Amino acid sequence: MSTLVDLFSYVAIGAGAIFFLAGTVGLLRFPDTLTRLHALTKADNLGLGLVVLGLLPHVAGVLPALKLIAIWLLVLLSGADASQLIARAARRGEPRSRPGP
Amino acid sequence: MAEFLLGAAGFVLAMVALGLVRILRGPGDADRMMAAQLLGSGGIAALLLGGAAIGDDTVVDVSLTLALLAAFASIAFVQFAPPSSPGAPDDEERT
Amino acid sequence: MTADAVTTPGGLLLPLAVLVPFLGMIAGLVLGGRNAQRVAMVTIVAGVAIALGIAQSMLQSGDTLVYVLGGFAPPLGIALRADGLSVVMMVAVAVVIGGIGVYARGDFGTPDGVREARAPLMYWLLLLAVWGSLNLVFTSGDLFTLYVALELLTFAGVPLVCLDGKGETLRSALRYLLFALAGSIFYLLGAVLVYGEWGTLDVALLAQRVQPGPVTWAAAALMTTGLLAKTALFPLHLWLPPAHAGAPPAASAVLSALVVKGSFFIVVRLWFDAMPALPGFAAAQLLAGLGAAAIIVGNVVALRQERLKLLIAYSTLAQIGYLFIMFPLAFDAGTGAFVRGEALAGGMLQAISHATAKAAMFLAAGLIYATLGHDRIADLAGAARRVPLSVLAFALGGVALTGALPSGAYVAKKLLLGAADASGQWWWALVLQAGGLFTTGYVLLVLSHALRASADAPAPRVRVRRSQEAAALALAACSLLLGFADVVLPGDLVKSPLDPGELATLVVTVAAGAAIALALGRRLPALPAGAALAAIGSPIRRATVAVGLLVERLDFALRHWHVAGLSLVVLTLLFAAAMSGAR
Amino acid sequence: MNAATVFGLLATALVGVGLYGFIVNPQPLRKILAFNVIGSGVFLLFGAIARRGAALGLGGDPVPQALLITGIVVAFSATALAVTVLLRLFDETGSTTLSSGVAPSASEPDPAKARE
Amino acid sequence: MIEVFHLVPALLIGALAVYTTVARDTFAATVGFIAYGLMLTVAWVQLHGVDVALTESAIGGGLTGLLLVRASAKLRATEAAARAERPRASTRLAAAILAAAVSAGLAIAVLALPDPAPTLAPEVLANMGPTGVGNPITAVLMAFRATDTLLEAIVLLLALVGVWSLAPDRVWGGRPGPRYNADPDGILAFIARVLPPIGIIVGIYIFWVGADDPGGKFQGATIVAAMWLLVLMAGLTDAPPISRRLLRAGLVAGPVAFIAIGFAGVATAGAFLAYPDGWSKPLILVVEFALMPSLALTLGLIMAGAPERAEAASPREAAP
Repeated sequence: MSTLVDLFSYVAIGAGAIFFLAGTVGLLRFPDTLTRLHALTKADNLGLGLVVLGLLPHVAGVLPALKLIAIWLLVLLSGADASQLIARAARRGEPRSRPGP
Repeated sequence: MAEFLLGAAGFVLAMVALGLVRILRGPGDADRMMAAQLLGSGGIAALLLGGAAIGDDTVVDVSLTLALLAAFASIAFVQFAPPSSPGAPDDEERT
Repeated sequence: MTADAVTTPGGLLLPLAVLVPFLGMIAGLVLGGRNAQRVAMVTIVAGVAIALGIAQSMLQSGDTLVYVLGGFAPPLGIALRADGLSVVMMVAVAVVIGGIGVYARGDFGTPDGVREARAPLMYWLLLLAVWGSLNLVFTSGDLFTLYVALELLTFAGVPLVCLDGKGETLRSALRYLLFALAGSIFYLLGAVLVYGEWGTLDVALLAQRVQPGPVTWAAAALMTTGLLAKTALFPLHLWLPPAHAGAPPAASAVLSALVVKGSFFIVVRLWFDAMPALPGFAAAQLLAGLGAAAIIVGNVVALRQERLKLLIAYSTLAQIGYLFIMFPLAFDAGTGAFVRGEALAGGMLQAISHATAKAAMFLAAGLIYATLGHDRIADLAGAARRVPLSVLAFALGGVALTGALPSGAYVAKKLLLGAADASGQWWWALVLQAGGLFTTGYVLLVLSHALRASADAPAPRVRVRRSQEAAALALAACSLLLGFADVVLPGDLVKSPLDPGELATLVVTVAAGAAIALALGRRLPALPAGAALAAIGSPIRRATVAVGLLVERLDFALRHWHVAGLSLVVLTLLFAAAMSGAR
Repeated sequence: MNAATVFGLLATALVGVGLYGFIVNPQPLRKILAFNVIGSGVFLLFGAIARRGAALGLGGDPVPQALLITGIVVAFSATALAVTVLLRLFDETGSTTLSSGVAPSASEPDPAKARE
Repeated sequence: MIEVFHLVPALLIGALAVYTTVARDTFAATVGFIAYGLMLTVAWVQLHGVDVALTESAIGGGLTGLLLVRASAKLRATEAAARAERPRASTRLAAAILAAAVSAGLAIAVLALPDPAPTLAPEVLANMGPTGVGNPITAVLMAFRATDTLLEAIVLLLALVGVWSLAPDRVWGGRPGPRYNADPDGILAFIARVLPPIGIIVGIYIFWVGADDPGGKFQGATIVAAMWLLVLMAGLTDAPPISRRLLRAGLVAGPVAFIAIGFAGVATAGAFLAYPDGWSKPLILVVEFALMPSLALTLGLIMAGAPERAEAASPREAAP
C-alpha cells in the first residue's frame, strides 16, 4: 500500500519537475515576451498541479489537503489573470520586444 | 522519500533560478513582471516539497500566503508599470 | 545599576512615563483639530508630574527604580529601570517639552474657521511621540526595546523636519531618515550579535556576562557607530545642519535639544552599564577625538554662517562633540573600565544644559525671524529694540553654553577639567577650553549685530506673544541656573563670580572670543574703530578667513552622501580595531 | 555545514552588498532598496542565531524569532515612510537628488544677494 | 543532499541581492528585490522560522513590493539625473573594499559564535504553561515581551501619522492616493472581486491558528490589508477621507484595548501587561482580536499614502 502510494508520489512529483524544466527551457529559448509568458504560465502551473497531486497522499487530514488544492487553484487563478494583464501591457507598450515581421 | 522530496525541491529551485536569469535580463518590463509569476508557482512548489520533506505541515500556510500575495505582486506590477516602458535603459535605439 | 529585577516602590511610574505621552498622541489623533493641542497641554502637565514623581521616588529610596513588565523578569521578559542618569534626563526633557509646548501654542494653534489643520495637529502628535520615545530610551534596559525606541524617535523626528512641506525641507528630511535608518540597522546588527554570544538583551545581565571576544567587539563597534550616526557626531553629521535649521523653530528646538540626546544616551548606557570593561582606552580616545573634531569644525563653520538658524544648528554640532569628551576622562586605567564619576556627571550636566540652552536659542531665533521676517545675521540691527526679551533669551542661552558662571555648562566644564587633570589627559582640557572660546565668539558676533540700532526703524508689525518670549526666556534661565545643581554634586565647584580668578577668566574668555569673532566671522559689524582695526588686521584677517574657508570646505566635502557613508564604515572598522587592540 | 552556518554567512554577505549599494547608489529609492537588503541580512543573521538555539524539540529559539517579526514590521514602516517622503519630494521639486547647497566660496557674500 | 538544498536558495538569494544592487534600471532592481523577498521565505522555512516566513511573505513579498513598484514606476523620469550623480570609480572601489571588509569581519564573528549556542528556549517552554497558548512565539509576543508588541503597534500608528503629515495643506483631511480607474468588466476588476473573499478568509485563518501554530495578528492583518488594496487598485472602492473620526477610532481601538488590558493587569495581576491566573489565554485572544482590525486598517492606510484629494471633491473627479 505505502509503496504504491509512494510510487504515485514519485511519478507525479517527477512529472511536475519535468514541467518546471520545460517551462524554464521555454523561457530561455522562446524569442519574444508573449511566447515566453505562454511557456511560463502553462508549464509551471501544470508542474505545481502535479507536485500538489503528488503531495496529497502525504498530508494528514482533510483540511491540509484542501489547503493544498486551494493553493493550486489560487496560483491558477492569479496566473491566468496576471499573465493576461502582462500580455496586454506587453502589447500596448513594447512593439519592439516582439519579433520583427 | 524525504531525500527525493528535497531533491525535487532543489531541482525546482534551480529551474526558478535559471528562469530568473532570463526574466531579469528584460529587455522590457513585461518580461520582468513575470518574475512574480515564476516565483509564485516555482517557489511555492519548492516550499511545499521542502516542507513535506522535513515533515512540517505548517509550511502549507506559508505557501497559501505566498499564493495569495504572488498574485497581488503581479497585479501591482501591471497596474503601476508605465505602459510606455522602454526597453533596457542602455538601449541606444531608444528615441 | 543592579541586575536583580524586582519591581520597586514607585516603579509603576516608569511605564506611565512612557505610555502617557503615547496615549496623548492617540487621543489627539482621534479627537483631532483644536482638541489635539488641549490634549497635549493636559499630557504635558501629567508628564511633568510623572517625571517629578519618579525623581521623588528615587530620592526617597536612593536607589534605581525598577519595573518588571508583565511580571516576567529578564532574560525572558523586559524590565524598565530608572537610575540617576535616567531620572535627570527625564526631568530635563519634561521641563524642555513644557517650555517648548508653551511656545508652540503661538505657532501651532489651529486657525479660526478651520476644523482641523495639518501642521498644528501633526506638531502636537509628534511632540508627544518624541517625548514617549525619549522616556522609553531613558528607562528601557533591553537592547531590542531600545532599538524600537530609537526607531520611534526617528519616525517622530523626521516629519517634524518637513512640517512646512517645502521642497528643501523634504530633502533634508529624507537625508535624515535614510542616514538614521542606516544607523539603527547597524545598532540592531550589533544587538543581534550580542544575543548570539550572550543569550540576553538585558543591559544589567550583560554587565555580568560580557567578556571580550571577536563577536562582542564587532557588536560594540557596530552599535556605537550606528548610534553616532543617529547622534550626528562628526563626521557623520551630513543630515543635521539642514534638518535642524530648516524645520519650524518649535520643531528645531525639539530636534536639536532633545532628539539627538536619545541616541547619545544609549551610547552612555552601552559604554558605562552594559559593557564597561570592553571598549578600552584607545576606543575612548577615538570617540573623544571625533568629539574634538566636531567642536573645531562645528564652531568654525557656525562662525561663518550667514543665517542665525544655521549658526545655531552648527553650534549643536559642536556641542554634540562636547558630550563625547567625557568618555576618556571616565576611563579608569586601574580596572580598565569606564566608571561613573565626575566625568560622567559633567557630561550629563553638559547634555542637560545644552538641551535647555539650545531650545531657548532656537525659540528666540524663531521669534526674531517672525518679527524681522528674516534671520540674516548681518541684518539683525534693531532686533534688540523690537524683541528685547527674545534677544535676551538668545544671549542668556548662548552665555550658558559658553560655560560662564553660574551656568550648568560652567559646572560641567569644571567637572570635566577636574577629571582631565586627575587622569593626566591635559589635551582634552585644551579642547574643552578652546570650545568655550569659540562659543563666546559667535555669541558675541550675533549680539554685536542684534544690539545695534537699526538705521531704518519701522514700527514692528508682527507682534510676538508674550508667552512665547517668556517660554524662551525661562528655558534660557534654566540653563543659566543649572549651576546650582552643584549643591547635589561633590565638592564646591561654583565660586563667587567676583572671585578675582573667575573675573580674570571671564575677561580673557570675552577678549579671546571677540578676537575669534573678528578673525573668522563672515560679516563684521561696522564698529567705529573698524577701519583702523581692519588696516592693522587685514593680513591676519585674510589668513584666518582662508583657514575658515578651508574648514568650511572640509565640512562641505564630508556632507556628501558617499563620503559620510564611507566614514560610517571606516569608523565601524576603527572602533572594532581599537576595541580588539585593548586586550 | 548546517543551515544556520550557511544562512549566517549569507547574511554577512547581504549586509556587505546592501552597504555598498547604500553608499554608492545616488537614487534614493535604490538606497531604500539597499537598506532593505542590509535589513534582511541582519534579520537572517538573527534567524540563524535563533536556529542555533534550537532545543527541547523547538526548531529554534522562540525569543529571537518573535523579535524578528517585530523587526520586519518596523523595517516595513521605515520603508513606507521613506518612500512617501521621497515621492512627496519628487512631487514638490521634480527631482530626487539628495545633494543640496553649493560649495563654500572665497568671496565674501554680496549683501544685496544675501537678501534674497 | 540536505546541504545542497540549503545552498541553492542561499546562492539564489545572494545573486538576487547583487542584482538588486547593481542593476542599472530601478524598475528592474525593484523586481529583483521582490523576487529576493519571496526567496527569503524559503530561507526562513529552512531555518525553521515558519512564523517569520509567514511575516516575510506577507510583508516583504506583498506590501513592500507594491510600495516599491509604485515608487519606481513614478520615479522613472529621474533615472538619468540620478545616474549623472553616480560617484567616481575610485569611490565605488573604496566602498566595495570597505563593504567587503565589513562582511569579512562579520563572517569571522559568525564563525566565532559560541557552541553550544545560548538559548532561551527552555525558559520559554517552562513559562509557557500558564499563558495557555501553544505557539511559543505567540507566548513571547503576547506575554513575556508583550511590551514590544504594544510598541510595535505604536510604531505603525506613528508611521501612519508621519505619512499623513506629508499631505499638502490644501487636501488635508481628504482621501489618500489617486482614484484608480479600471475597466469595471476587465480582468483586474474580476480578480478584485474573486480574490478578496478568499484572501480575507485566509487572513482570518492565519490569525486564528496563531495561538497554537505559526501565524498571528500581524500576518493575518497584512493579508487583509493587501486584499483591501487590491480592491482599491481595481477602482472598485475609494479610500476613505482621513478626517473621519470613526476611521481614526478604528485605527487606535486595538492599541487602546491593549493598553487598557495592560493597566487592568496592574490591579488584577500585579504588573502592567500581566494576566491574572487562568485568564491569560482569553485576554491574549481579546487583545489579538482588538489589534487585528486596527493593524489591518493601519497597514492599508500606510500603503495608501498621504492624502492627495480634498474630501469635498467628487470621487470621479481626480483620475490618476
